[in-house]
Amino acid sequence: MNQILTGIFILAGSFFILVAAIGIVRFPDIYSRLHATTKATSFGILLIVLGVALYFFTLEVAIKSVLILVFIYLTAPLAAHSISNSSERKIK
Amino acid sequence: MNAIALPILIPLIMMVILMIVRNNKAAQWISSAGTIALFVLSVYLLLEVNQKEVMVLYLGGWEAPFGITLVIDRLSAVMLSTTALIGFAIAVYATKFFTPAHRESRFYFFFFALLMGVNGAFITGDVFNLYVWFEVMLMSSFVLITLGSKRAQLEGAIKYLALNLIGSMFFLAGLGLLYGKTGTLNMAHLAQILIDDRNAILMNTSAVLFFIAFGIKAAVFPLFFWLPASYHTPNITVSSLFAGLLTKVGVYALIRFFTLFFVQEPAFWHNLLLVIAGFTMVIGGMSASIYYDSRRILSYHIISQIGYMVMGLGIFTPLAIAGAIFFTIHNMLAKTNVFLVAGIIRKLRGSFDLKKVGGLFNSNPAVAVVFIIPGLALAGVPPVSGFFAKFILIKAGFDAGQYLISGVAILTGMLTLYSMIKIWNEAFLKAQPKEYEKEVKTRVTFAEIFPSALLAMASLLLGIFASPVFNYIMKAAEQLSDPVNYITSVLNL
Amino acid sequence: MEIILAILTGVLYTAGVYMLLRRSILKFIIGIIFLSNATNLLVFLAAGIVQGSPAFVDGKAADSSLIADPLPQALVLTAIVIGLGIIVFTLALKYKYFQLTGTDDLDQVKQTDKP
Amino acid sequence: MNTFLTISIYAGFAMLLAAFLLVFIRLTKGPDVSNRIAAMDLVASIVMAFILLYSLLIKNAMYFDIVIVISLISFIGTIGISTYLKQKR
Amino acid sequence: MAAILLLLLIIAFSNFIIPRGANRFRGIILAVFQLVAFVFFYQKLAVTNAGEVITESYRWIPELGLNLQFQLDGVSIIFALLVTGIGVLVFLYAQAYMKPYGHLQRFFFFLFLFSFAMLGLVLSANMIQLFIFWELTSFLSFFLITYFNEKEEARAAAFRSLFITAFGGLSLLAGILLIGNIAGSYVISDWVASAAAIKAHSHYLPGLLLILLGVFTKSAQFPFHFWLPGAMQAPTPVSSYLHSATMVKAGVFLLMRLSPVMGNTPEWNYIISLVGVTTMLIGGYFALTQRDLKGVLAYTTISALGILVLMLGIDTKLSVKSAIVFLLVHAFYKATLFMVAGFIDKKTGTRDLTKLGGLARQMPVTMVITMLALLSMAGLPPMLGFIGKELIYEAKVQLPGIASIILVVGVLANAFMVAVSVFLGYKLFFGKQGDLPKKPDEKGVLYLLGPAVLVLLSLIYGLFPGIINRMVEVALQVVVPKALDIHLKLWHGFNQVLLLSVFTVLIGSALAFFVIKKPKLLGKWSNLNSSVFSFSFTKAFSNMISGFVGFSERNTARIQHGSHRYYILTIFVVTSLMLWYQLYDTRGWTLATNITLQPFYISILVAISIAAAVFTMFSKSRLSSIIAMGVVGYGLSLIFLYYSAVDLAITQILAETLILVMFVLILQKLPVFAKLSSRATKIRDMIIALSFGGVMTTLALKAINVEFNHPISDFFLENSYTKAYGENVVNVILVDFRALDTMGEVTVLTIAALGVFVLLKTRSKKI
Amino acid sequence: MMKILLIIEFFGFYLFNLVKSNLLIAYDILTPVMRSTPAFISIPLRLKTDAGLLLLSNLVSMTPGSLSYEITEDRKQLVVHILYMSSKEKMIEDIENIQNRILKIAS
Amino acid sequence: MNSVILKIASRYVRLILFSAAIFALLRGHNLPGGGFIGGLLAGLAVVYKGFAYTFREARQSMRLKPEFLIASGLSIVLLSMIPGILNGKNLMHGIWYKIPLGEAMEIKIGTPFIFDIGVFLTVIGVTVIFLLVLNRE
Repeated sequence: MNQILTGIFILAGSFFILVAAIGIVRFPDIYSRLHATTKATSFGILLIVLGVALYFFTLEVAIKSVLILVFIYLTAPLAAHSISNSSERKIK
Repeated sequence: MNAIALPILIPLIMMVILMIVRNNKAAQWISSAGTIALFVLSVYLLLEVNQKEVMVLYLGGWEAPFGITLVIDRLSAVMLSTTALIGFAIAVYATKFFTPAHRESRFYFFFFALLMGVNGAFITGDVFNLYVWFEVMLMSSFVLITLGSKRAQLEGAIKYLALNLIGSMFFLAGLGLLYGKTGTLNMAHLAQILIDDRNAILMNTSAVLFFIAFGIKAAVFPLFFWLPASYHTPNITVSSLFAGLLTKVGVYALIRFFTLFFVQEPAFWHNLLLVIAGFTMVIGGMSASIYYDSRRILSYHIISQIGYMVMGLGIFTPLAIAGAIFFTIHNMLAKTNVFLVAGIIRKLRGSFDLKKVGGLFNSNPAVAVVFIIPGLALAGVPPVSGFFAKFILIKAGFDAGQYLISGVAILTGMLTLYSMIKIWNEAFLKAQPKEYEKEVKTRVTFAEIFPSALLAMASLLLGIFASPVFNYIMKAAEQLSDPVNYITSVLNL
Repeated sequence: MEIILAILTGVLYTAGVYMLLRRSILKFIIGIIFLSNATNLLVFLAAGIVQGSPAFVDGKAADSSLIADPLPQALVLTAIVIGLGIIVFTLALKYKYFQLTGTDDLDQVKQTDKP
Repeated sequence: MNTFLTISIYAGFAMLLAAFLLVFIRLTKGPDVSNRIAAMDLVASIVMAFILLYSLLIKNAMYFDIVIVISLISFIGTIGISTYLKQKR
Repeated sequence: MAAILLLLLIIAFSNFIIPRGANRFRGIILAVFQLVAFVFFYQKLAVTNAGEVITESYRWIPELGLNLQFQLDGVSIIFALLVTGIGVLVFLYAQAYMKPYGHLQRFFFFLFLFSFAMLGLVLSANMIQLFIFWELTSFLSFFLITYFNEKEEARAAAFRSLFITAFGGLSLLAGILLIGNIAGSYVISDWVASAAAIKAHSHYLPGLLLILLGVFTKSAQFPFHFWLPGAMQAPTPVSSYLHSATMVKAGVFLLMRLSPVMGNTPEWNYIISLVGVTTMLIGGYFALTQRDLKGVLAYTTISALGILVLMLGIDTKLSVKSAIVFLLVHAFYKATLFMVAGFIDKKTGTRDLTKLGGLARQMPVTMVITMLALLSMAGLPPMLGFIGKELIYEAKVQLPGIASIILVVGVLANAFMVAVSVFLGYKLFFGKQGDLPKKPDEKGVLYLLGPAVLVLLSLIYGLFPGIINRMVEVALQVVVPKALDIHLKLWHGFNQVLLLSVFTVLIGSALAFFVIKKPKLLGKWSNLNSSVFSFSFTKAFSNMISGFVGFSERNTARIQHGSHRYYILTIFVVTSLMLWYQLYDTRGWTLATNITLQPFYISILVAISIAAAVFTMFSKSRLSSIIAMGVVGYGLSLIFLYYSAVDLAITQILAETLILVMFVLILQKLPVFAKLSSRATKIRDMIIALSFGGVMTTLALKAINVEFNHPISDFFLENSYTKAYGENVVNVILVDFRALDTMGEVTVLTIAALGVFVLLKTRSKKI
Repeated sequence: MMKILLIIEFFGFYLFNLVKSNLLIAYDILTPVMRSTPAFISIPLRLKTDAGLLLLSNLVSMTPGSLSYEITEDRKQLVVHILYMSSKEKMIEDIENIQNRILKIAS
Repeated sequence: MNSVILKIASRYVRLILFSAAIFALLRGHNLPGGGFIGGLLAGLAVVYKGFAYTFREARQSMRLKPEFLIASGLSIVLLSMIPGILNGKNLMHGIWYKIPLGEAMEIKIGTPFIFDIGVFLTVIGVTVIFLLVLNRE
């Protein structure tokens, strides 16, 4: 059961990352692209981490998973912010 | 036995101290004391190894092929002592010629770093550890060459750095292949494995990579470009230090590797070495003849004389190897010394350009004496050290039937002589040119001339008491050409 | 599988050498980095590679033939760190050079070889 | 490890690779540096996902550490380059 | 013997201890020590005359066959006596002569050391030791010639002499080594013992040629003679010593020494005779055309050396004997003449023969001495010179084969000598006096003491040749074992030889008459000569040197061209070539594994890394290429990760990021890429890069192909936990098994950090 | 006690927004038509603490259609980039909502 | 960069980076990590501060001078060799002290670990110097 859940999580996570990748290609300008990358990738990673943690299901892995998620959710918006802030501001 | 590691640890301790000490004077005294300690230590090791043949230290207590092993055999010991002596001379010399030596440029820090690298390279018995020491040496020499940040220095440093870095890469690649083939890094263990292994398809490629790497460090013929491009740019203290130590480490590594374990295809390697030696000698000597800048002349001479050392290795009889070692020691002392004297000339006459200086023989005979001894030694004039070095090599060449290379070696002596006479004539005999008379100073302090005098004395003693030295070196060479003793001592068989 | 890694090594070497031969200082440094990466990879490859079993032991007797060889890893690690130091120094050097001379063209670096 | 999981791992790999290729298009196309950095950021995420999947594949939880490190590091790289870009303007 | 040498050495160095204030006695003190040495050897004369050989031996470097071995036999004692005897006189003379000049300590030191070196040379029984002294004389002569160091000509002349003689010295060394290898020893007596073997060996001719090169350069034989006239730039005492007893005689000495070893073969005879004859003729001819008094003497020395070499080359007992006698003759008169020349120079202020003249009144004693010496030089009775010349003629006459040619040339050369003597004698003392810078007088006993003694000796020996008979006999026995008995006599009676002598004198006088009567013609002749012959040697030499320097310059410009990229290129080309050669050499291996793309994700990863690397190569934007470089780095770290190197992967990522950040930091301060290289260059670079990449790929494949064995890593894996208490083996290796590496690595980082700090922190002026 | 509840509620809210925003993005990306009408808006800030500001800006980035662009120097305004301009008022409302929640927790 | 958002995040990011670094150092002997990795991570914390504020501020706010860090790191490396020598073993011989914690647990502290700490400190100092100096102007 666990494994199936893991599989689903993984598939979903990968899917969101793929979506982000498609987004970065398809969106017309840098800000929109950042919308795609920030949200979708973080979420994708979140899902995958959950899946993997579910698979191993030990305390250590759980702690590490939480750490990873905290890091990512702390840093991803910051990165997006700094990229957007650095690029040429085209629309007001 | 832990004393074996001290040639590495003392410089490290000095480095730590010098990072904290900011006072220039204090740094000078501390550094001189440190080099003296190194010298005493290395002499102790030299005497010790004379008794024990091979001294081994298993670092961390991990037995031979497993941990890092520090090995001192006769060759290492003699190289260590020479290095320490030169180190002492330079440390004293820098107090007068490298100003401000410590506070701004931290010369002494990098100086000890260089010594650490050089010493480490001499005493390590592990291939990768050798790489690390090479890098320590390289890194500190990069910094030393740029101290002062003049444009020429930076240009020289760029070339120096580029070519040497490439050399390091080759070293690492060769090391990787070596490890992949044998699964070990300990030199003795490698030798033990490779002696039985006659048709290794990887060995020679690995040897090629090592050869190129060491060739670049040692500045042999098609790989020497970095040396003339950079050696004349930094402060003369640094130039002297480099002249004495750097290329010789390359030669040392060549000797070590090609006697200990790259012995599979002697015909190919020895002929290659001989050809390269010939070209190195002649081209170095030739190029030196066209310059009027003393440092450039001497830089090209370094190349030329590397040729002799490689020649000794290429002939590959015990006598020839002994000759190469003798030559290396002699050259370390004499070469450093002439560079030091070039610095003194600069101080007294304001230029390295021989056309702008003169009259030193009459005004400063002491300087003349400390130049003439190493100068004659380099030219191979008896009874100073250089003669014996060349004599041994040429004799070995004749004994081995290598007439061509011996002839080249003899004729190259003329080129060296030409340059030495040029320096002597221009800087010492000729009257100071009128238009540069303003620069003239005549006072030389004791501290300025002391290092040169020390090294000159060493050259002279090396010549006069050539017998014990030669005996020692001959034993070293025998140890090298028959490494069984080395292998058994290191591996504790 | 290893063949493609060997090709990667070759490509990295090619790229490194090609970049080294360019005139721009920056490209030169990139070349050095490629070269050092390539060398690290070569060392890593030459020592034999095992997938999926890192060199960790937990007291129990381990079947060493299945575990990756830790030594080349340590070697390459050391080499990477050393390379880092050297590359940063190179960067600083080239930067200083540029500051002094206002050029980053390596063909201008000829002064010291003029007689 | 049952079949579904295996299949989903490989499917995950495939999707990630597809993502990687797409990002690579953006990386090469640009048009300006900001876009490339964004792409790089995404690459880092893909790599993290990759490693996670791989750790699942070989059943070794150790690889989590690397993910932590990458998450920290890629972020700093991104910030570094964008800082540079901002200064340049 | 060694003791006396050591004494001389110590005395030489103690020159620097003797204070400057003692300059008034310096020469005299030194002369006393020379006298001590002379007396020492004189006492030994009795021993050697008995045919005994005194040897002494001290170990120096026995392993190389290099010991201090001394041998005093018939030949060496003659030389030793000459060196020390003339040394005494030269030092006395120098005391007077050098008074007005400075740096006397230095001068006397060199001069004394010079005599020490020459003495050591003639006493050497070991050839290597002989070589050492040989080189020592070359170098000391350099220092002596450059005594007037601010004179350009002196330096040039000294350079010539040193260069030529050192070249000869090196070739001598090669010869000695070659022959020594045949004989298995460097001791001269061993050589004599194995003379037959040496002569039969295939290395005989090269060895002989090499040694002869040394001899000819040292003894100023044609075509190396031109350094000798230059050497007269030295102060006169030096010239006097150098021409008469030391330096140039070293070559003659060596010929005598080697005659029993290598002599008596056609090669020996023909080569040496030919060179000797040529030199003799050329020396005589040029002597007549000089205007400088010392120049005249220098060329007569060349001529005399030619005679000596010729005699030794002929290598019959008679000729050798004549050589020995002539050696003495020449030493006596040449030292005398040089000292006198110096005296005249001092007193009149010039050495120009066109100005000198009519000194008979002002310098009567000088005249007598000079006349006697000139008689000896011309080979006229009652001087020793006559005996010498008679012997030479006799030797030539008795020679079969090419005797006639040699005889004719010999007579001509001697006629030149006669002419020179007559000319000098007449011109100096009776000719017309020109404007002399100084008014001559004859004060200074020390000046004339030496010449007087020598001339007297020459006269006494000429009159009573029996005194030296035994000495010569013994020497002859050394050079040519089983000597012929020819007693020295002043009067041989009327014979063919005497006729020749008379003939010579006649021609010579005629020549001299011609020269004296037509001084203008002499001038023209001299000019002609200087344009055709005289300077051409010196000039050729300097042309050769400058030609060589030019050649080197062009070559250096080609090799050390300064272009940074081409240096790198060269290195890679060389490496590629060697590696390809090695691969070719070991072709024959086959790749065991096939190409597989499993698992696909890693393959694609690698492919992407490759793509990124290629992209970096051609990218025109700086930042993109750096980012692509980062991609490669990360790709690499994933590969490490995949192949179970976790720590490595983390480090790689960290390092890569750090580098990336640094790049970016620096980037804003560096200019954009310019499109600098031409297309052709790019293609060439690409080819080189590809060839290198290709060879490295093959290497990597080969490396993969080798089966692995990891004796060491197994140990690490086994002991990491049990003995080093660590589960992470890589870390345990780093901090425990191979902690020294880590220490070194940390040191590198430290140095780099401080280096960057110092480099960027210190401000430097913009150049 | 209240606080914990609030935090849990906040967490749920956050998760909900997360999922929602991702689905929205995915939908937009995967459907062939791009409907984005990007714009910048600025929102007055009432939060003062670093932690609060950080939380807010991160959350804004994670909520659908908005991305925090910058906080002005005086920390009075948060500039947000919006993907779908049509719903500007709703957007401001959403963000104010978040801000209120954070303020509640902080108080 | 001078972005308020980055500044407000600075403290937390650095805290995380530092703790990750210490974590990596402490576990290094048994799990991935070690002095280098830890040191580089900690160095990156300073980098972050430099980016968020300016590098000058970052340097001024450092309590320990980077050079002092390096010097102390090297000293610790050297000091870690002393216990081995005092025990009469070869240089760099690992000496371990076991500190029991309760029944089954124990903490082992050995000279290699101290060595690693030295490496850690040095690497931090080096990274910081690199960044600060390259950014000075």
